[in-house]
Amino acid sequence: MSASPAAPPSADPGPSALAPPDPWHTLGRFTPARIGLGRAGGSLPTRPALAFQLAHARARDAVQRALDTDALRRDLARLGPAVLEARSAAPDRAGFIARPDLGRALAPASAAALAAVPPPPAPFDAALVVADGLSARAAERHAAPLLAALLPRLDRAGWRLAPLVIVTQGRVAVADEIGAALGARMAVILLGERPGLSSPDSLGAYLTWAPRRGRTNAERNCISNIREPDGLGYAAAAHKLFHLMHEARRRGLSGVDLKEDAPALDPPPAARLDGAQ
Amino acid sequence: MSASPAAPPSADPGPSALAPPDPWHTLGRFTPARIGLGRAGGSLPTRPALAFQLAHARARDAVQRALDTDALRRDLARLGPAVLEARSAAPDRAGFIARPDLGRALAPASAAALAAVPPPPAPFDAALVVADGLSARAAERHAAPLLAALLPRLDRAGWRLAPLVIVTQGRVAVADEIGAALGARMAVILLGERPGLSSPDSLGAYLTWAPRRGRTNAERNCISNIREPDGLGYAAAAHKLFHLMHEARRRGLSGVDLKEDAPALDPPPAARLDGAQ
Amino acid sequence: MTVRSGSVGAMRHRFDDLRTLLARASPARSGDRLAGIAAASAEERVAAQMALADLPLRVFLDEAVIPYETDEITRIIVDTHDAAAFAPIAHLTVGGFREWLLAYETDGAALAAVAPGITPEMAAAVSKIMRLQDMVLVARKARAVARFRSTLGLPGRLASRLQPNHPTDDEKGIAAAIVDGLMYGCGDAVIGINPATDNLAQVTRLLEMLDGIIRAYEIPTQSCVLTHVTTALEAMRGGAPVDLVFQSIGGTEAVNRSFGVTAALLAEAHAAAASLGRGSVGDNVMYFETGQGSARSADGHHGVDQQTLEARAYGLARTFRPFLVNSVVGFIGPEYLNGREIIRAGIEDHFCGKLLGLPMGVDVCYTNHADADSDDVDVLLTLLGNAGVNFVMGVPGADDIMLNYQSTSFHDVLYLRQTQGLRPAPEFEAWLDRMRLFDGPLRLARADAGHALLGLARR
Amino acid sequence: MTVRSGSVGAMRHRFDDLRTLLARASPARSGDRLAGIAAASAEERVAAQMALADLPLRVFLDEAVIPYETDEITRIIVDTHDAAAFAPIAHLTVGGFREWLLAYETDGAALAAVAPGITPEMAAAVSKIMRLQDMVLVARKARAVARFRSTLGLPGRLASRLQPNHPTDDEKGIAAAIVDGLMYGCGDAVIGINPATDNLAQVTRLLEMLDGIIRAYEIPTQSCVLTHVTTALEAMRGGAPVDLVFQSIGGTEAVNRSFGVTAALLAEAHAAAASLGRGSVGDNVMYFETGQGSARSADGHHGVDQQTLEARAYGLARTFRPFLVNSVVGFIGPEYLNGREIIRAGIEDHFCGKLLGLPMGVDVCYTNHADADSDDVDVLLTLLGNAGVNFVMGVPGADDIMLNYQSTSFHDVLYLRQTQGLRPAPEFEAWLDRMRLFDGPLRLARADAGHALLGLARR
Ligand code: B12
Ligand code: B12
Repeated sequence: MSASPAAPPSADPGPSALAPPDPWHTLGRFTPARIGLGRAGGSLPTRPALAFQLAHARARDAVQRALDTDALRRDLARLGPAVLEARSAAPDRAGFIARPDLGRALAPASAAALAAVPPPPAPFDAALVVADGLSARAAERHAAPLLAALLPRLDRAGWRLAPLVIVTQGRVAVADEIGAALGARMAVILLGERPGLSSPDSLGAYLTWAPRRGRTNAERNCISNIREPDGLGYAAAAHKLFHLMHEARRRGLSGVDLKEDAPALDPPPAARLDGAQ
Repeated sequence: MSASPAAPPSADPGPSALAPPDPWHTLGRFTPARIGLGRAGGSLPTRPALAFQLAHARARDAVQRALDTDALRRDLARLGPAVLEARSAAPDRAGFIARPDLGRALAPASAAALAAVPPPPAPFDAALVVADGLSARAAERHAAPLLAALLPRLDRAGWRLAPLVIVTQGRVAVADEIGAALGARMAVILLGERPGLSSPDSLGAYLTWAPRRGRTNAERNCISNIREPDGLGYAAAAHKLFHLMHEARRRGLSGVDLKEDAPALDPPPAARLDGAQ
Repeated sequence: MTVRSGSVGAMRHRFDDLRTLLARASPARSGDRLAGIAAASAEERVAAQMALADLPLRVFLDEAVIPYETDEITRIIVDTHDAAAFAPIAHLTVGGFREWLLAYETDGAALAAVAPGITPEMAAAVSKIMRLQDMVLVARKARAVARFRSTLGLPGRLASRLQPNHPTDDEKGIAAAIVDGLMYGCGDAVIGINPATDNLAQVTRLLEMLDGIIRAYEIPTQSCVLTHVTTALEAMRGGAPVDLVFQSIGGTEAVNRSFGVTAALLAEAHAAAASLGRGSVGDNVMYFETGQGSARSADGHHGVDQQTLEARAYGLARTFRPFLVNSVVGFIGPEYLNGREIIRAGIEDHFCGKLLGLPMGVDVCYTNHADADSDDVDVLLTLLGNAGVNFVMGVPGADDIMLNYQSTSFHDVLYLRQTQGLRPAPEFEAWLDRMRLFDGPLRLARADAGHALLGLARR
Repeated sequence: MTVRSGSVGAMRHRFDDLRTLLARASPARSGDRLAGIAAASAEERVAAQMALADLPLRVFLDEAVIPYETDEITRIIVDTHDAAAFAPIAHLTVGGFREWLLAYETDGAALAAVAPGITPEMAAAVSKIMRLQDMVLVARKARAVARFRSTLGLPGRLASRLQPNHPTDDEKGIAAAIVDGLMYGCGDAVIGINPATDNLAQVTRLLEMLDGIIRAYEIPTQSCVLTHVTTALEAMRGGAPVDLVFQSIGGTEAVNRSFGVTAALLAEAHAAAASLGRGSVGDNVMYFETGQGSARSADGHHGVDQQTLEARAYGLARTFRPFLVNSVVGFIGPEYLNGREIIRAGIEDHFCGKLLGLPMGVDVCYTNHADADSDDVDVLLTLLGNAGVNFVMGVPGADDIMLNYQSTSFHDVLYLRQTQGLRPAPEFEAWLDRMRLFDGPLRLARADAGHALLGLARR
């Protein structure tokens, strides 16, 4: 930030003498959280205060961003499966945000297209769905790498998968309608969680056994905060998700009665952030 | 307000025992102001609190209401003068409220129409304008009766008036452009003041000597709160306005250097509200 | 159900039943518009408010917004209603009730005495005809004290939840955030982690970590891992050190079912946690979170407006004598509450909860899809301080890096302390003094690099 | 003028001069959009705020937003700047200045000492990078005491203007409203009538009436008839009992010209009123009203944002040691400030005024063409109470029947007293006690029908 042509532009003028850094600010290496920000009196110093405002301006933009379906389709197709595209009933971004009911339902044209997919001889084990949710960027960045780690495992375990469906303006529950339309025994959706200031592109995975419209969240499971390198890594997420899918199929249920109790991967994903270890 | 079919509907359940009336609430006969409302602790009792909310809902509607130009035109034409219609540059009500600059300028078509009015042999003494301003109802209710009291006096005093102009979506300063377009020595506009909770239809009169775009308020005079019976009566308002117009013409100026020092009418308008006298 | 109507001027408005009357009288709210139950115009809203003001409170005892037969929360509300406590206000209309609440004579003791006689719907109804200032004024008089290892809700005090979340539950990352919060004097309400997963082993590890920190530094506070109640139950069965049991709840049986909970499950968890006897100054062991809109989102609203449903969630909560009830008011998103609606809803929630006798906190927050910003946080936070809120959140830099929303920061808590003279919970205040973290009751001391607490992150 | 730029990430933003930088850094405001000078995006706004934060305060002494040669307010600001008072903050940037203001060590005395060294543009600049909570916190520390017959601005005190307007200046109607206000304990800042006309005879009659009431009941307060300053001058020449001289002012020579005033005219009026020596405890005799947007409305803004211009109006005001400065923040309309912008602007105005050393009040209000309601009034009023505002308005039932807008009512003032423990001006408090109008310092007593004051309306 340049104050005048005399001073060289610098985005970071450093903490001021009036608000010296907190003695523990070095702990910041253990977490992306905004810790050790210092203080002026009891208040936030100017620099982190404005950094926060900037992050907010950007996060609000992130919500509005449209999914680049072409790129995503290419990335996903590269992994092997057939890829279909669908739209929720929400007409546009504003409608998506204001009307969650619409984001959970398929647009009539998309519903018809999915219904027209020829039914398999026996039901699919699972229908996988990728949606923008509240962060298109999350789907663009993390869905393909996650599936790249997951699909081979499912394949090795003999899972029969419905064509992959990309949904725009989609909420979590839209996967249930898709799973039902495709005649799948389980629906799994990967979609953008609402963007945070420091995590604008976090992906969530939700799983429903015996999907159909009207399923409640109590009947789903969730794995959240998937984003490498700052959140859950792809390998760990695929490991947990595979485990959940496997257990759901084995026990014929999902939801509160199914706990995500996958044994930790080695090295545990928790160590990922710990620069000191 | 009916609480249940058992109780007869009544708009006024009366003050409650928890919030007895203030001992001076009878002073309310001297003023339309909300005095003697009582209190619960130090707070407004429920009845006047909700009456206030209702008035607010209605005042907000009043702002939005469109001027009934046909009816107004008829009412004004009945008084004798030729009546023209014009529009400000504001495209609609929302545009009028958000863009005062547009409300002060004539729409190009209206400007052209006024410019086409054949110029008089000598300049008009005054151009009279009626506009909706922020309360169309004020213009509808009070402009014609006020002019009915004013025009005969002007006539008797030999004033030569430009055709009367009705402007929709007009602000005060639009009169200056009109006065200039019509070649009048003075512009007088009667327009709806912003609506208050208890005075949704109050009319203001503003006068500019030597009108032209760019005149400031310091160069104008104002008579406000014209509304019979609760505000300034028509006779008194016409009296003050005539006096101001007369003085402006005599001294060749308007604004802060011209004070509204009309001697009071008999009975003084101030007595109007005082039911006790 | 009884039909009610109200005329204002020439207009006559008809309200088919109590549920509809409440919905139409409710201040504007995007979630109620979404549900198609909001008033169509400002005038209709006021007409409904006028009709509501004239409604006797007794009517609420006779007419349920959701039938007794179909909803367990209705049953709890009806079955636990205390007629004796209700007696002093039994003769009032909703409008008269508002005036009674505002009267100088109605003090904290009077409010506490009638609380068991007030149903959630009565609280919701009266809030609908109150301005923000009315609710602030009354809530300030209503005190709800709760105790576990610290005492919350005393006049002139403000507590905070230290919320050290991490996207992968990394223990060092969480510890770093805990240091930050404690050094800023936060955490007297609870040190509460939202775990990223519901993995039992992981949840247990976090519980042990928090217990270790609280013991090592003798912090007069309590811990919580905000996992699903079923996971907490399993953890307790496994011997994990559970101080408070957390659960999100809503105002209908249906929404709770969508959350995977029932009153019986909550009762089981309550009994299990109480039996651990881990509190030192009290035995309030439940931590509930609520928020307008959840029932609509779960399609479990029965045509009842979201603010009334929120109050019904408190009706459920109070049967468990909770330590913390927290309305996460701007958390879900603009589809239910947007912009200034968040502010009004936060004040309503706090007011209704306090009226029902609950130890209310508010997560003053907003998401990035909402039309809100940190100035709105300042508004609601400041108002809640005046209203005597029990506790607010303390999130590092106000940015929750796992739940993806903005809440109040440790600095925000310090702002409120300083501006309104609000001191921490007494036990925690004494601890802050011992640790030389505060310089007087309202200001931080300058801590040096050798402070004992900094060792916490090195454990 | 110097070009400034700021880069955020990949984006680079360019700000042609100080005026533009201030405008782009200003929080969103409809009047600035109307003027075409607002930031085009939230990101550009933050980039400007970051560039502004790095700007040395000294720059404001070298670069005027409106040239010295063309604007008398610029000349007043420059010519009255106190370099010695400025010294303690001379080394700071705008961002550092913010931190200095927030520091625990910076107390009321420190703020008062630097006030004459702060220019209006510096105050505006620092407000643009502050959140509401920052401004509340700092304003609360900054005290500005002013005196005439009562003392305003002491800590823990709140005064109110009694505003008994009437659409035809009817004296009985005005008297009735004065009774109402006094019985509710309002009027310690001033009993101030906006006259419906500027008729000199009428203005004089009103002045005599107010003087009569104040004398008859020995009320420790002052009167004002808020007519144009030229009319007040004439009235004084005619021997009318003028306590305070009122005038609306703005932040440029051009807008003041549109109001028919100049600094010289104000000086003349100030001298005339001071020479009457009517104050008992002090000699502050001016009452100014201001409000963001007036300069834009008068086409006299020179491309400067409305918040900076507002601060410049305070720069003019402070040369006259006023008794009251009142920002009528929501008064003009939504074309300049709408909805939540009113709230932020009210806090900014109060903060900037206090920073410059002025005895600030705020007319917490809205018009019916704005998107605002009484809840917004409660928000701003409550925040201002926390911020230590000197005075607010007291309008019967909050409804001004002559100016056509909604402000704060007598009840609103009582709410703030009760909630925040704010007492009236000390002289007025003693009078309220004598008149048995208050029951303790914060609550009204039940007055009976025979109360002496009720005779006032029968005079
Ligand atoms: C918003 C939210 C909520 C809201 C949802 C209401 C709504 N209408 O949006 C509320 C406050 C009600 C909520 C409640 C709970 N939530 Co939640 N919630 C979130 C949050 C912050 C954002 C979700 C999001 O962005 N979704 C994406 C959008 C585009 O999709 P959507 O269709 O609009 O949203 C749906 C899902 O979010 C779903 N949902 C929300 N939470 C949960 C939790 C589970 C287990 C499931 C299956 C679904 C689910 O409900 C929404 C409506 O259908 C995430 C954190 C994150 N980083 O994602 C946690 C999160 C998903 N929730 C979590 C939990 C634990 C819960 C609770 C079980 C807590 C409790 N003990 O009661 C409850 C009950 C959930 C349920 N069974 O219904 C955990 C899940 C952990 C896990 N791996 O199982 C998360 C990851 C946060 C955390 N780590 O604590 N939640
Ligand atoms: C809004 C308002 C203002 C605003 C105007 C800014 C704006 N952009 O809107 C502000 C706060 C700046 C203002 C200032 C003053 N006002 Co004024 N104002 C009003 C108010 C409340 C509403 C006006 C309205 O509804 N107009 C209608 C809309 C549709 O028209 P508009 O084009 O949008 O508005 C223009 C006029 O309102 C005009 N205007 C506003 N006030 C005045 C005063 C005078 C004398 C003139 C000629 C024009 C004028 O300015 C606006 C923009 O050009 C009226 C009260 C009322 N009941 O009407 C008092 C009122 C008109 N003002 C009044 C006064 C006295 C003043 C001041 C002279 C006070 C002072 N001592 O400085 C100043 C300076 C006026 C000037 N010369 O510019 C008096 C006029 C009394 C009289 N008969 O002369 C009134 C009636 C209120 C009162 N009784 O005290 N005012």
